[in-house]
Amino acid sequence: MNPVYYLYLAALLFTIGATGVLIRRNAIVVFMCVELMLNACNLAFVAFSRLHGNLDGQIIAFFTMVVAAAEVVVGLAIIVSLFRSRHSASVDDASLMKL
Amino acid sequence: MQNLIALLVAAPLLGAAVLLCGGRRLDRSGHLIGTLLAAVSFVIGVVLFSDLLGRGADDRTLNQHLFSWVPVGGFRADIAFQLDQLSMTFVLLISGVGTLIHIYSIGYMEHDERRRRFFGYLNLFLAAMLLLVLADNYLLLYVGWEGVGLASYLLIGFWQHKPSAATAAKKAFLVNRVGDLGLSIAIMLMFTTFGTFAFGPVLHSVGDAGEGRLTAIGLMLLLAACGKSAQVPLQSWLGDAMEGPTPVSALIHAATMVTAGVYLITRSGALFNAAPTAQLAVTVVGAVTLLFGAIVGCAKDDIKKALAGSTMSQIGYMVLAAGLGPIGYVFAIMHLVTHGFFKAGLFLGAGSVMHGMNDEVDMRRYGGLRKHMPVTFVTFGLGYLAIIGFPGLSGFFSKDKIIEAAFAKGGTEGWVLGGAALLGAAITAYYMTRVMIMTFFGAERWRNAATTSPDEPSAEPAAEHRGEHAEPHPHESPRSMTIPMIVLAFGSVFAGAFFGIGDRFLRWLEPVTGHQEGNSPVGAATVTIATMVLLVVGAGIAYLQYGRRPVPAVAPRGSLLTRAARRDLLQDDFNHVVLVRGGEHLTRSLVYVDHTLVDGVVNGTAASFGGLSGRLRRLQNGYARSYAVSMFGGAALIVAATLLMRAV
Amino acid sequence: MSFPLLTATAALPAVGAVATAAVPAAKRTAAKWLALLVSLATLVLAGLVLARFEPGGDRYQLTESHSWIKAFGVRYELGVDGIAVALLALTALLIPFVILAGWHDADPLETNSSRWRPTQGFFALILAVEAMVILSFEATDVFLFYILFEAMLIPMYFLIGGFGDRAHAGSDEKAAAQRSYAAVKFLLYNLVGGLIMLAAVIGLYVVAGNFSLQEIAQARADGSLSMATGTERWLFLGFFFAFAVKAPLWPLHTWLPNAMGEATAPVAVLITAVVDKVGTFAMLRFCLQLFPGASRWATPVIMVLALISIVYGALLAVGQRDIKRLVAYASISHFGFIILGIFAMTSQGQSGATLYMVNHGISTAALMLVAGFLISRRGSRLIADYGGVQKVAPVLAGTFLVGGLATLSLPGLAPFISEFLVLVGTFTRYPVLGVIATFGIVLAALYTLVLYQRTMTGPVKAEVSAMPDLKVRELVVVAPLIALLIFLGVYPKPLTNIVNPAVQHTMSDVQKKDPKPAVEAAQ
Amino acid sequence: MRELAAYTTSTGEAIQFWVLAVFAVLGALSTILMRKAVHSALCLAGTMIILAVFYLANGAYFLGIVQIVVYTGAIMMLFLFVVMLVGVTAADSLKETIKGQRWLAALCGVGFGVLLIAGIANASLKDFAGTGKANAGGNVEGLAALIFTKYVFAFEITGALLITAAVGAMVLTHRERTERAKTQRELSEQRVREGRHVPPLPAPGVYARHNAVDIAGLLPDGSPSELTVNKTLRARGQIRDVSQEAVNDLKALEQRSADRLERAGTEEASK
Repeated sequence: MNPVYYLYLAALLFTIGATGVLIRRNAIVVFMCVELMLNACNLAFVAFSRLHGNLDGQIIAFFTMVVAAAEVVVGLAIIVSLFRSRHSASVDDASLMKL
Repeated sequence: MQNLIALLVAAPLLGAAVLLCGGRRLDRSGHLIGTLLAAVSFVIGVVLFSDLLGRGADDRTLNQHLFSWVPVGGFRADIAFQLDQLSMTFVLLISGVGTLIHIYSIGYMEHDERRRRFFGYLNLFLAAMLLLVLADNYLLLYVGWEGVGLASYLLIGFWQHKPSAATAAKKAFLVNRVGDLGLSIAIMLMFTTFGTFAFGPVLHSVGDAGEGRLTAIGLMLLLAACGKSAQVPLQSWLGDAMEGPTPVSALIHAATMVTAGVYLITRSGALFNAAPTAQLAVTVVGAVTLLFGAIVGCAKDDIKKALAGSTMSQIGYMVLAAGLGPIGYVFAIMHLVTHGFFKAGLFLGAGSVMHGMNDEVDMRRYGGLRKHMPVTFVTFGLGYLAIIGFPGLSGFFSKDKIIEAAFAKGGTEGWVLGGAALLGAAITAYYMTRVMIMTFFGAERWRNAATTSPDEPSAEPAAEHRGEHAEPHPHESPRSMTIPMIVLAFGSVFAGAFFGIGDRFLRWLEPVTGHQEGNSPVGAATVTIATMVLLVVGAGIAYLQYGRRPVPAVAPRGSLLTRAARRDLLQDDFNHVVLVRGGEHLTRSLVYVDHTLVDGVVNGTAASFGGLSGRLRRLQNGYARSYAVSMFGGAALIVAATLLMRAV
Repeated sequence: MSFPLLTATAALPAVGAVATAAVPAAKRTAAKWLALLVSLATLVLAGLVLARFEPGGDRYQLTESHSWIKAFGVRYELGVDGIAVALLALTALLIPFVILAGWHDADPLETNSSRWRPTQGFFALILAVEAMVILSFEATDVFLFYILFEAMLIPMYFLIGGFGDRAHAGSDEKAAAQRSYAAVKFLLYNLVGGLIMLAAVIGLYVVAGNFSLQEIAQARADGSLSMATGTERWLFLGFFFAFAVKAPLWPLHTWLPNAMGEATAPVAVLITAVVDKVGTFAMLRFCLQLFPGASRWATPVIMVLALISIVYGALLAVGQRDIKRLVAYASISHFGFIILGIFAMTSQGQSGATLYMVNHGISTAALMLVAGFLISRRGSRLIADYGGVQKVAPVLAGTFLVGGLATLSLPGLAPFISEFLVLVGTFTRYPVLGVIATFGIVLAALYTLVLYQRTMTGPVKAEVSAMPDLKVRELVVVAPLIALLIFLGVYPKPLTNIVNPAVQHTMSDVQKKDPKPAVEAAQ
Repeated sequence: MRELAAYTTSTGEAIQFWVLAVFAVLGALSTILMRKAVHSALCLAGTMIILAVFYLANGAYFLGIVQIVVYTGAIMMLFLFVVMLVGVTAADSLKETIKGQRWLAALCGVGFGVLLIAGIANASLKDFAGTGKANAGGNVEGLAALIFTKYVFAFEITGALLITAAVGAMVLTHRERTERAKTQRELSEQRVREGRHVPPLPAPGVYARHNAVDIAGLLPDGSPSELTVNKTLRARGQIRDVSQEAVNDLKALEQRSADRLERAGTEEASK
């Protein structure tokens, strides 16, 4: 079998994640979906690194994880403070560009 | 010597500047300054005149080039003066009569707190008028032309608190503007035809231009002349212009400004000679006006308006003569000068009468004044004799010549024009006699000044002043007023003879205007006799009407013609209905259109855009997720695009 | 590299504007004086420019050129030809009078407002406008010009919307509403024009590859840059539209009466005498130079529109009840004359148009400022509310009359020359149009004299019976303007000397020659 | 293992892929479809672990481990933590509030996916150079070499990013106490002043059969009273009310006892 299938899988996961971002209202779930998309990308990178036979792809994936970690930290912090201020984690409630 | 020319204009201009900008501190001395500077320019005029006399008949043209005024491409207008016999004649007339009238005004305007301003305006007028006759190109002439228009506007409206005066002033300026339209178009035509509009080049290269263009230019010049000289159909302003102080009427609306049209036509003689059609138009206008004015003059009870009518008709004579071409120019100018004398004299007389009668202008409230103001009576009488052309007085010489020339035109035109001129002479005799009798003879109708004034549009100024004093006390005017009248009387008596006998004037002007003897179908003697007869008839009728029977204090209803004539032969009504009303409606509707249509279209588009944006705004619902959708869609599109690119 | 005089001339008022705005709220008078001094200093610099400029010399002089945005070949390029110099001088000349005339217009109504500082803002904005206008006259880089052309809308917007007449017909809220309407209208009209122009500017860049007016014009002249006829016409229309809105040309004129009516008199002068001139100036400099072919192509239509503006504006002026709107419509008529002269494509027409810009600036300033003084006294813009002022305040009436006479272009006053040149220039090529345009002078006389008669003459109205005559400050504003009007009317040579060569250049750009007189043509 | 990730792919890997891929996709789908955040989180964690396995299979051993440790271990736990904070079982309705959002989303998703897959499909990726050579010196060493040479700056910057993120999180969540905490006395006074329920709240679960805290106590008329349940539970909508049959057999009980008493009474009477 050809590692290109990993790419198909990545594409699939990415799309699912994106769709999730669009349809879910709960900010936390939205975040998870973002994570899912990131992971899909990582998978693609890894697969590519295998295809090209060098490690740069993995490096990028690694950095992606780090950045994802940072992003999650900040994002969740935001969600928490949001929840504190309005007792809901729905992204639709934040439709007024202000808290 | 020619460097003096500029001073002619400069002196009164300086006066105007000083008096108008000087402020109240000059109220004391203002009138003296004004008069002095007017006199100065007269003296300079005399000096130059003597210089010209000293020269040969052919090099009597002085030029002074001050500086290039508007040089743009082929368009060259200079501030340059040209003094030849024609201009000289006018200079002397203008500055001479002007000075006299300055002197007269000292007395006449004594009690007006704005006298300084009045003299400033008078000086301004002198400067403009001198510029008009001294300019050596049409554009500079145009400056003078409008300048006198402005001066007359200011002077007619001098008593601005009177709405009638303000309106009259505006009317005068506007009608003049219509004339100026003609002048400026004429200048443009000259520029396109000759590439210049300086007198010399234009008049010399007339031969090269097509007659069509020349006719057009001529007609435009005629239009200008009509405006300034109150010829039909632009005469309507002159009557109202009598709202101004009487000296103004004497100086501007009798002696000088209104003759500018004649000057223009004579000055462009060469051009008219080459355009017979235009000439014919000129003669027709002249003939019509001289009758028109005369008829109006017969009907007016306001002494000044009666005189205004006569002015109109006298200028009609001049224009007629000028239209006759080389056979007429000289006599046109000659009549112009003599008319300048006696008409100014008559107006000053009228002013003096009004002065004595608390500014009463209605002749029906005069009568028997000869005992109370003898000097006025005598001078006015001499002027009267002069204007009706009493043998030996100046009017006789000049007018007679014109009538002859009119016949000399030859053909039916000649007969028609000549006949008109003769008829005009008769009517002149009639209305002048009427004025004379109503004013100085008969019962003293002012004794019981209680009855109301005839309801006649031209009587408001009188109405304003009536009732101030129950009964006027006629008295002779101060010396400052009588002296000018006496001088002018002299002029009106002897000028004609001095010019006419031995053709002095003819020889003087001929180099400029050119002259040719017309071959009159009827001998000069015949014409003279005919004139005399008609004169006697006209005067006689007037005597029978007003001398024998007492003059009713209230104007009788009169015949249809009379009533029409009282209303300036319905000219004003016509203007009002057609121009004023029409114009008002036009502007009103335009204002409406501008608000609704022009503005509406734009606002409409704006509104539709607003609606559109209102729809689009719905997309911006603030939900992060719907933004995300569009982002995602965009991303998809981009991917699609890249794939397509790579596929292609 | 000599001293960058042009930059200095534009930079000085800009700096002055910032400084004025920075003056603390309490020191209102200081701000006024600062603004006045700055404007006078600018006038001095403008005088230097005038002195350094040799009429016979190169087409563009005192040029400066620095690279600005390399990526698009946008350069900071300055240079003045005769036309620009004349208008630059006019602007620098008028601003001090505007400032002096508006001396009290922006005093806060309630004195204890410590944080609200309208006065500083007012004068700072005026100076800002001056800076941008001057620079736009100097800019020879299309992009730079475009930016200024748009940027000057901002301060103008605030000047119109923010500072209305103290004295107002109707209640204050109503006045404020009308004012903001006028301001928005002004902004929208000009923005739309500007956007269309932007498209054209970009198009020009696509075609020509750079923004330098001189290079492009050069290339157009020697044929190294040839545009497709269609392209050229579209670009021309894009530019012309913007300028026609600013100028304003019928039927794009409707913003002007509102703006001039609602703004204070000095601001109105700023609009019509200074800012609008940029439009007509730009027609001469950009439309004709960059798109000669298209200009010739569009001439008939534009001439007709200009003619309509003349007659239409005059007629509407006759119909106005509001003094300022009357002057505004008169200005529309005058702008018609200017555009007529520009597109007559004769040296008389274009010189006349240029002189007209200058003279109209001065005469309208005189008339409008005096009208402003009048309005500030009585507190109403309606003609019907006046009458007999002449008896109460003769000097005011006199100056008003002179201003009016200048507006109806009385011979002997400056506007006459320019108007007559325009008429002659038009007549030599289009006799019929010339004649029709000439009727404008009668209408001009009509609306001016009607205005004068209704306001100044007749019996004295009760409300105006106590009206004071012109104060010293106001005299200082009006007298020089009138003197200038008379001087330029008698001796316009200094101006024509500067303008003529530039006009000759433009004429050669559009490859037009003055038509020969009939006599010579016959031979 | 190293060979496994080398130049070829073994059937074993193929099987592994096909089996796990299915689960991965299912996990992803259930992530976005579960009503409760907790379930989503768990499903996501599952997917991630599967991905970790795939990493390993692709010879990215380091990443595989990191994936498990960092993602599944740290990040997902963080998620769960927050979920708890916000409310474990608080299920958000999947009902769409924005008009057309779901359709658009589906459309975009499908379209995008199709596009991606199509793109990958028409890319020529037949032959591939495995990670064998790259991993020759050991995967971790290889990565380390790259990170500390080629990508060193990126690495440093990432460190800075992490620090910033940490600080940012603190700033966002930490609340400075502006006024001192109210004492019990003040609180009670405040309650009295506001006229809110002055005595302590009633206790829940008042019946012998269930004395759980999440059971609302009954008012005399038998209707449950929200007040009796703890606030947090209320917020999470976790109140188990006294089910009707409970009330019914309560009645039945009383009935029976009443009968018995009665019967006793009659027996007494028969004697």
